[in-house]
Amino acid sequence: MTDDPDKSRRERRGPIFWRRIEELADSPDFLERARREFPSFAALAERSVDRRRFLQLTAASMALMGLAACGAEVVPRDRQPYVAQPPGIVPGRSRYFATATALQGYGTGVLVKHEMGRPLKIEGNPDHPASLGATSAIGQASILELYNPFRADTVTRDGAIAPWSAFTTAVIERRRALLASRGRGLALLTGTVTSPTLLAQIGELRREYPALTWYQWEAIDRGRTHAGAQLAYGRALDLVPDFAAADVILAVESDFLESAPGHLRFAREFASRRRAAEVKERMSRLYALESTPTLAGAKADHRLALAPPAIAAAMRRLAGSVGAGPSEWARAAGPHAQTLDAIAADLRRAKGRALVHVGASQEASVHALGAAINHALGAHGQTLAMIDPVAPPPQDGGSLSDLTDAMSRGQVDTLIILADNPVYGAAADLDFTRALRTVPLSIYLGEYADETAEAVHWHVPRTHEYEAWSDVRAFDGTISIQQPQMLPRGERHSAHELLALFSGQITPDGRAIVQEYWQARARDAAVGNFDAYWTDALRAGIVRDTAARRIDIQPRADLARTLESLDGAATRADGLTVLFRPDSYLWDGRFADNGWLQEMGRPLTRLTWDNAALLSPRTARRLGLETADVVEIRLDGRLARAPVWVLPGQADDCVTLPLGYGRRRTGPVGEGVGFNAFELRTRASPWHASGAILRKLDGRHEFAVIQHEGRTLGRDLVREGSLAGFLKNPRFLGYAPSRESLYPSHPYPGIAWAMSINLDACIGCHACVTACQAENNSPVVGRTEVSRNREMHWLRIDRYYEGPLESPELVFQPVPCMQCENAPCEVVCPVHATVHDSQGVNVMVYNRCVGTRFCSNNCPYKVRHFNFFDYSASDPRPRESWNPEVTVRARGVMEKCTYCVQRTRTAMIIADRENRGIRDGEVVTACQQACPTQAIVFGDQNDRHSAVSRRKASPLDYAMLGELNTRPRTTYEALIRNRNPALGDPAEGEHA
Amino acid sequence: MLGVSHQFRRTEGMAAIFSRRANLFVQIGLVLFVLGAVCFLLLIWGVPLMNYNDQVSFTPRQPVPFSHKHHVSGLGIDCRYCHDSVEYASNAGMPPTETCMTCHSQVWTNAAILEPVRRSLAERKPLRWRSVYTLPDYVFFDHSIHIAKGVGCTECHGPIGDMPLTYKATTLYMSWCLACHRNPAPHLRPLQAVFDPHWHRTAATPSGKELMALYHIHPQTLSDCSVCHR
Amino acid sequence: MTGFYGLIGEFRTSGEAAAVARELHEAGFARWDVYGPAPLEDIERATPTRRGIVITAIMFAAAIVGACWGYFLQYWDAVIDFPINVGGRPLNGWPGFIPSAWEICALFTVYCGFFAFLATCRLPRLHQPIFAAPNFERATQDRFFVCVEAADARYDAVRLREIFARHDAVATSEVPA
Amino acid sequence: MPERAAELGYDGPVIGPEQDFSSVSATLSDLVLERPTPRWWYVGAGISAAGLILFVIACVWTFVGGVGVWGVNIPVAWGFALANYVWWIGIASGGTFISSLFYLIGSDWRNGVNRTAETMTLFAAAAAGMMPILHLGRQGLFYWLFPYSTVMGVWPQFLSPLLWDFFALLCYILNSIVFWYIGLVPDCATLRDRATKRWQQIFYGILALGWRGSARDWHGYKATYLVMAGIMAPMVVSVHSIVGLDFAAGLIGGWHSTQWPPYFFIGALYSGWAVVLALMIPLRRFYSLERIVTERHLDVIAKLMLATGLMLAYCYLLEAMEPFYTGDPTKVTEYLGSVFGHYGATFWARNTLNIFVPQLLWLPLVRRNKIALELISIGIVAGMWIERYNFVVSALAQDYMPSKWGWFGGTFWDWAILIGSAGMAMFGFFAFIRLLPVVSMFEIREIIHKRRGSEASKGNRA
Repeated sequence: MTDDPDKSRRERRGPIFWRRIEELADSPDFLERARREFPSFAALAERSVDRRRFLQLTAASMALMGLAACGAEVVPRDRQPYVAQPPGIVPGRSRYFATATALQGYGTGVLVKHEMGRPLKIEGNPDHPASLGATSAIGQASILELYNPFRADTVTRDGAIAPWSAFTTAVIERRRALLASRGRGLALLTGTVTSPTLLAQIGELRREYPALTWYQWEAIDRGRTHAGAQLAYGRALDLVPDFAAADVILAVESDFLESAPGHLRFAREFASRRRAAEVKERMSRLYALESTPTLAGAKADHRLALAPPAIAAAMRRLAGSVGAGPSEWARAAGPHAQTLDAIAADLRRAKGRALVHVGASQEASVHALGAAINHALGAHGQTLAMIDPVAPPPQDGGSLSDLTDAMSRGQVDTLIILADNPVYGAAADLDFTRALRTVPLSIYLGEYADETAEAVHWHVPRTHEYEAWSDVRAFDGTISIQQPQMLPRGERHSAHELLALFSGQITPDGRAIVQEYWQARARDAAVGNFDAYWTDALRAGIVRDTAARRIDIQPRADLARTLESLDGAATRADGLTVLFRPDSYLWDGRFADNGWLQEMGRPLTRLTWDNAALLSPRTARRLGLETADVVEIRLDGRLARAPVWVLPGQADDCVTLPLGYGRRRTGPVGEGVGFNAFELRTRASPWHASGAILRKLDGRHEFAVIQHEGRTLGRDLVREGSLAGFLKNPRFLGYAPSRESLYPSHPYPGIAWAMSINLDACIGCHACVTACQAENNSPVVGRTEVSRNREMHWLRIDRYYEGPLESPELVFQPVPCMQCENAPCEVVCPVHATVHDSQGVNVMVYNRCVGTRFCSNNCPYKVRHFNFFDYSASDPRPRESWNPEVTVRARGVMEKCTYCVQRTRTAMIIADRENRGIRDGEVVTACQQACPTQAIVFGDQNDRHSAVSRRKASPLDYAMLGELNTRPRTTYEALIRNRNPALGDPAEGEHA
Repeated sequence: MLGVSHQFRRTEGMAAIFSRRANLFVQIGLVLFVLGAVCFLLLIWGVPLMNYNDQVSFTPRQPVPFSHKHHVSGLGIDCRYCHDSVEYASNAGMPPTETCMTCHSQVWTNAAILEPVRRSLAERKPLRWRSVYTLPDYVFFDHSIHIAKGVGCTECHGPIGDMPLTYKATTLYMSWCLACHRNPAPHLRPLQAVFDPHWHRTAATPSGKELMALYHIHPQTLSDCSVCHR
Repeated sequence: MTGFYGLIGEFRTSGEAAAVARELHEAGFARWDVYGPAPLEDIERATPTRRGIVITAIMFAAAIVGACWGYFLQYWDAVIDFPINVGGRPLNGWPGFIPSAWEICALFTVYCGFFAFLATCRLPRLHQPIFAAPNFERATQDRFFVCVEAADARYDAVRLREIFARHDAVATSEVPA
Repeated sequence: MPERAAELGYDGPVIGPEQDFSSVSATLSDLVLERPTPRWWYVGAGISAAGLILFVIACVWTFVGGVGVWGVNIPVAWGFALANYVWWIGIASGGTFISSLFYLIGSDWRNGVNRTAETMTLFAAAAAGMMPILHLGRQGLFYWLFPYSTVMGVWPQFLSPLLWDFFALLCYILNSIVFWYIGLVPDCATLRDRATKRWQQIFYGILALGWRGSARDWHGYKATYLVMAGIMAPMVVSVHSIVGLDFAAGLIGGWHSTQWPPYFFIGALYSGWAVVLALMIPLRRFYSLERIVTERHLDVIAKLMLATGLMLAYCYLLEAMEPFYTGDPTKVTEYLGSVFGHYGATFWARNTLNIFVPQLLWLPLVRRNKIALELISIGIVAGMWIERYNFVVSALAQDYMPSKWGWFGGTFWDWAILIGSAGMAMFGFFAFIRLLPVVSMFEIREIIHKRRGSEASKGNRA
C-alpha cells in the first residue's frame, strides 16, 4: 500500500532490517543502518572526510572485498576453556534435550539440539504422540523466536522500565488488599490452559481468593469443536481420529494436516495410507469440502469449493444419504448433488473404515452433522476415539466479552493477563481496550512489548517456552514436562512464577513450582522413586501413561431431531462472505516477529511478508478485480484496506482474510506487515461473516511472492496418474532414465548419497523448508529482497495448479538441489567452486566462489541462491544462534542444498573412526527429519537394502527433467490420485 | 582546411630531440621493465609463501608461559590428559583450569608464574589463551578422525613435545593440507605412536602403504572439497 | 675512422630512390638503406632483406609453442595436479581445452611478432645517427633518402655523390657520426 | 579544395586525387599538432567525462554495496552487465575485424577507417573488460581465474566457458593494444618530425621508438603486420564465438543452441560497422577530412552494413525457427515469451532498429544522406544492445521451471554502468582524436602511391 501511516513511526523507532538501499538513503537514520550494512562506507559519511581519508576507506573497501572471503578469514581468537568443565559437554559434539512446545494450549514434543550448551535446532520427539519425530514450520522456527533480540526483557510500568522488585512490591501490596477482600475484583485471563501445574496453581489461587474470576480466551479457539460435541453428545469432547485406519476420509475444511492439535501425527497416519507404491490398493481416498483451500483440500482426490452455507447443506445431504439424518435431506435439491451422492456412496461402502473430519472453523452444527455421519458410518472405535477435553473449559468466568462487561461495570480492579495479546486479537465489537484501561491494576505477561503491553499498567516479559519450566498436554492428553533450554535473558518470567507471586511466594522459582506439583502427583500415584520418574519424564519428553482414557459414548438419542432443528446459519444474500482464518505460520499474530515464518512462502498463495484478501478467479472477475488491486472491505460498518490475491480453489463469493498481520507493536520484523483482519472480526462471527462489500481503491500493492507462475504449462515436472491406472500397469509412467552420453560415466564405488521424494506424501506444510533454514544458516532477506526474487531457501515447495483455475487440483513438489551426477552448474564454474565429491554430491565451496552466478543460470531446477547483499551479517539474530557446523555465507557467494553435508560428513567421520560402513538411516537430512509424512527419504543408493534404494526401485520413481541427462540423485515418486470411478477426473471440470 | 601548413622548414637534422644518452635511458628503462615484470611475478607467487604470510613459528604471548617440553617430554604427561576430547570429537579440547590445578594444587603452589591459573580458579573466570592454530571459519577440521587414522600430533603441531613455548609449526595453507590428503602414506604411523612426540620411523614400522590399507584410507576421496568445507 | 656516419642523398620520388638502391645493390654495397614515409613496392623490390621471413618464422614458432603451452597448462592443472570430478566430465576434457589454447597461441604469436619486429629494427632506439642528416624529418613525410654508411667496405664518397646526382638527388650531404 | 569536391562521388576514388604525401602528412598531423582544440571537442569530451565520472561512481557503489544494487536476481542472475559485455565486445570485435580482414584482402578503402576502427576497438574492449569483473559477487577475487595457485593448490576450471572467455578477452585486449600500437609507430614518427613544441617532440618521439622509415624496417614491419592481421581476424571470430559459447554451452532452453557463435559474430560485425560509421561521419565533418575519408568510404561501409544486417536477419529467422523445429516446449515458451511476453517490447525494438529500418539503406538516397546514415547507425548500435539484453534476460526469466520464473528490471545503477561505460569509451576516443592522427597516414600514402602508380602505368599505355 502506498501511504502507510505507520511507516514513519517505524522508521523512527529503531533499526528496520532488510530494507532496500534506496529506502535507506531517504530515511533520517541512514547512518545507523549504513554502519551496519557497509561499515566502511558509513564511516565515510559520518566524519567530515578529507580526500586522504576517502582514499583510505575506498582502498580498505576494495581490500576487504578481496580478503573477506567467507566470514572472517584467519583471525586469531582467544580460547577460553572452562574453569570447571560441566559433565557431558564435549566441544564439537551436540546433545539433545527433550521438551515440548504448545500452541492453543496443546503440546507437541520436541528435542532441542545443543552445541556447547547453546540450543541450536529443534527436532521432533519420536516418543511424543503428537510429534512422532516430526515438527511443523512453526516448531522449527521456535528456535529463532528464542533468540529474537526484540522480545521484551524488562518489566515496564506504564510504558517505563521498572525493576522487577518494584513489580513484586506492587503485587505484595495488592495481595494484602485482595486477601482482605477474599479476591473480590481479581480477574485472571488466560489462553487455553492444559498445563496441570498451572491448573493446580489456579486452583490454589481460587482457594486463596474465592472471588477470583477466571476468564479464558484464545484469538483462534477450538470452541466450535467442543460446541459441536456438546450438540452431538451432550458434553464437550476432544476427538482423536486415526487416519491410518481410514479408507475413505471426508475433510470438511479440515485442519488435520496443518494446525489441528496432533496434526503432525495425523499427517503421518494419513501419509502411511497414501504412498501408492507401498500401499497399492490399500491407498485411502480423501474428499474435501471447503470454502478456502487447505492443505487437506490440496491433497484431496476430489474437492468441492463451497461457501459455508453450501457446506452445511452438503453435510446435511451426506447425513441424509448415509442414514445419519432424515432421508429427505438426501433428496434435497442443490448443487453438486451427483458428486455428494458419489461421496456418500463411497463412505457407505467403507463403513467402519470411513472418517469425517471437520475443521475448527466450521459451525457447531456442521461438527454435529460430522459426528452423526461418523456414528452412522461406524467410525467410533474404528477410526475415531473420544476423550475428555484436554483443556478443561473454565468453570466460572467465561469469555473475553464477559470480562469486558465486568471491566466496564467496574467489577475488576486487578486483572492478570496470561493470554496472548488480547488487545490485538479481541473481537472488533468488544472495545476490550477501553474497558481494560478502566481497570485500576492490570498486569500482562507477554513475550513482546506488544499492543496489550501498551494498554496495561504492568508488563512483565514472559519467558519463551525454551526458557522456563512448565508442562503441557498433547491432543491425546499425554503430558510433557517443558524444561528450559537456557536461562532467560533479562527479567523474563513464566506464568507459573507470576501466579506464585500472587500466592505469596516472593521469589518464585519455576522449576520448584513444577517439580512440587509433580512430586505431589507422584505421591498420589505412588510411583515410588520420584527422581527416576522425573528424570525419565524429562529424558523421554513425556510423562508415561498420561494419555487420556478413551470414552465410550453414544450420541444423544435426540441427535437427529436436534440436527433437523438446525437450519443453516443465517446468511445475507448481499455481498461476500468473509472467512477469517489463522495464517499458516503467524497463527493469530503471535509469531509475527519471526523472520523465518514471515519469509516462508504460504503453501497455497506463495506469499511472504503479507496477507491478502483471497478471492476466487470467478468472483474477482465479477468484481473487476485482479491480483495486487487494493480494496476497501466494508463489513457491518467496519472498514479495512487490503490487497487482493486471486486464489484458484477458493469458493466463489467468499473472501478469506488471513489473521495475524497488521501488527502495530511487536518486534521490528513484524510491525506493519500486512493488514489487520481482526479489525473486522466480531464476537458473533469469528470465522465467517456475510455481507461484506469490496470497493476497489486506487493503487496497486507490491507483493513479495516466492512463486509467480502457478502452472506446469504442460511440462513433465510433476508426473502423475490414477490409482486404477497404476494398479493396472505399475510402469505406466514409462520413465527410463537416459544413460547415453558422449563421455563415460563417472564411477561412484563407495557411498552414493541419494534422495527420494514422494509426491503423494508431501502435504506442502513447509516444515522441511524451515528445518533447512534452521539447519543450514539460511538468512532472512526481507520483503524487498523477496520481491526481487532473491529469497534464500535452499529447499522450496512448488505449488502447481492443474485443471481449470476455477476448480483446480493442487500439487506440491519439494525441490531441493537435485545433486545431478552430470551437474550442469559445475561445468560452467570457472574456479572449481562447485564440484563433485566421491559420494556423488554436488558440493558448493563458498570460500572458493567468486560469484559469477553462471551456475545458477545453468541450473535447470533453479535451486541455487546468491548472496546479493550480506544477508547473514544484516540478519538480526545473534551470532551464537547460527549453526556452527555450517559456514555462514558472506556477500557475493552462491549457495545451495548440500544434502546436509555437515551431517553426512560427521556421520562418515564417526563411522570411519570405527572402521565401519554407514548404516542406513544413520544420516538424516534436516528436511527429512522434520517431515511429518516421511515424504523425504535419504541414504546410500549403492546399498541395495537402504530405504532410499527401495524407494527408488518403485515403478513410480522418476527424475525431474531427466531428459536433460543431468542424472539427478534426487528423484521423485510420481503422484497417484485415488479417484472415485463414479466421479471421473475432476481436472476435466466439475459440472453440477 | 584551416591551419594546415604545407611549408617545410629545412632543418639540420633532429638530433636535438634525443641525445645519444636517450638510448641508454631507453635501454635502462627496458631492463627495469623486464626486471619489474619478473619481480612482480616473484612477488605474487612468493609473498604468499613467505614466512611473513604463513606465520610459521608464530609464538603468541600466553597468560601462562606453558611449556609442552616440560610437561610432555619432561614429565611424560600424555597429550590426552589435557586435550581429552581429541580422540572422539572434532575439537581436541583445551584443559579447564581444574585440570591444571589437579597437579598445581600440589606442586608449585606458590609459583608466581601460575598466579593467573590460581586466580582463574578463585574467580571462576576462564584463562584466555591466545590461539596458535587458527583456521578460517569455512574450514571444518576434525581431530578425532586424524587420530583414528594414525596421523600423529606432530604431523601438524611440529615438535610440540620439545617446545618450551608453543609456536605455530606449519603453514596451515590449503596446499599444505592437500599435500597430505593427496598422499597420506608418508604421514601415517602405527596407532600406538600417534601421541608420541618423539616417534620416528624405524625398519620395523609398517610402510605407509600397509598402514593405509590397515586404516581403510582411500586418498582419492580425501581431496573432496566437502571433506573440509561445509 | 672517417668521422662520418655516411653519405645521404635526398630524393623526391620513390622511383628515384629505388633506382639508386638497385644500383647500389648491383655495385655490391652492403651497408646502405633507403628511408621513406611508407612501405612502397618499388623500394621494397630494390632493397634485398630476409627480415620478413625471419619474423614470420619466429611468429610461426611462437604460435606452436603458445598452443602447446596453452594446452599443457590446462592438461597439467586439470589432469595431473588437481584432478577432480566436475559435472561428470572426463578430466582431460580436450574439446574444452582448445579455446583457451588457441587464445594463448594467438597471444604468443602477436607478442613474439611484435618483439621480433622491434628486435630486427633494433628498436626502441630514440637517438639514431641518421636523424642528424639535414632535412631527414621529411623521410617520414614525403621525401626519400638513400644513405650509405661510411663503414661500408666500398664506401667512396665521390662515386656515391655521382650516383645520387645521376638520379636527380635534391641534396647530398654527409651525415655526422 | 572544397571546390574540387564535385569530383569525389559515392562511386569515386577513396582519396582525393589532389592529395599527395605532403598534403596528407600535413593535414593529418596538423590536426593534432597545430590545430587549437575546437569547441565541439570540449562539449563532446565534457559529456563523455561526465559519463566517465558516473561510471566510476557506479563502480565504487557496486564494489561497496555488492551486485545486489543491480536488478539481478534468481532466475535472472545475469542482467545488464552481461548484455553490456556482449555488446561492447561485439563493437570491439567488429572494429578489429574490419581492420584485419580488409587488410588481408587488400581493400584500399580500409586504410581510411582502420585507425578509427582499431581505436574504437580498444576502448570498447576496455569497457567490455570491466563488465565481467564488475558483475562478480566478489570482484576482488577475479584473479582466481588466472592459472595462479600458490597457497591453495587449486586451479581454475578450464572447461568453463567463462574461463575460455577470460582467456579470450585477456588475450584479445592485449593483442589489440599491440595491433593498434604497431600501426601507430610510423605515424608517431611523422608527428615527431613535424612537431615544433618540445613536449610533442618527446611525447611522439618516445611513442615512435626511434622509427626511421628504413626500407628494411618497412619490410619487417609489413611482414609482422600481415601475420598479425592474419591472426587477429580469426581471433576476433573466436573471441566473439566464445562469447556466444558462454550461452550456447549452457543448458538454458533459450541459450542451448549451436547457432549462437555465428549469430553473435555477425551481430558483432554489424555493431562494428555501425559504430565506425557513427564515429566517422561527424569526425570527417568536424575535422574537414572529406578529401581523405571520402563519400566512397561511407557508401561502401553502408552497403556492407546492409549486407551484414541481412545476415543478421537470417540469424533472427533461424532463432525463430529453431524452437518450433525442435518442438521443445521450454524453447517455444521462452521464444514466445521473448516475442510477446514480458520482454516483447525489446524484441520488437531490436527488430525495428536492426532489421527493418536499415532496409532503407537499399536506397542510394538514404545512403548518401549523412544524417540519415548517422541516425541509422546509432539506431543499430542501440538495437544491438537491446538484442543482447533481450537475449540474456528473457531466456533466464522463463526457463525450465515455471515455478521459478521471474522478471528482471534494471535499477539506476544498472543504467549508470551502461551509460557510464559508454562515457568511458567515448572519453577515450575523444582523447585519442586530440592526441593521435585519426587516419593512418602511412597507409594513406600507400594508397596515393598505388594510385599514382596505376595512373602512371595507364598513362604509359596511353
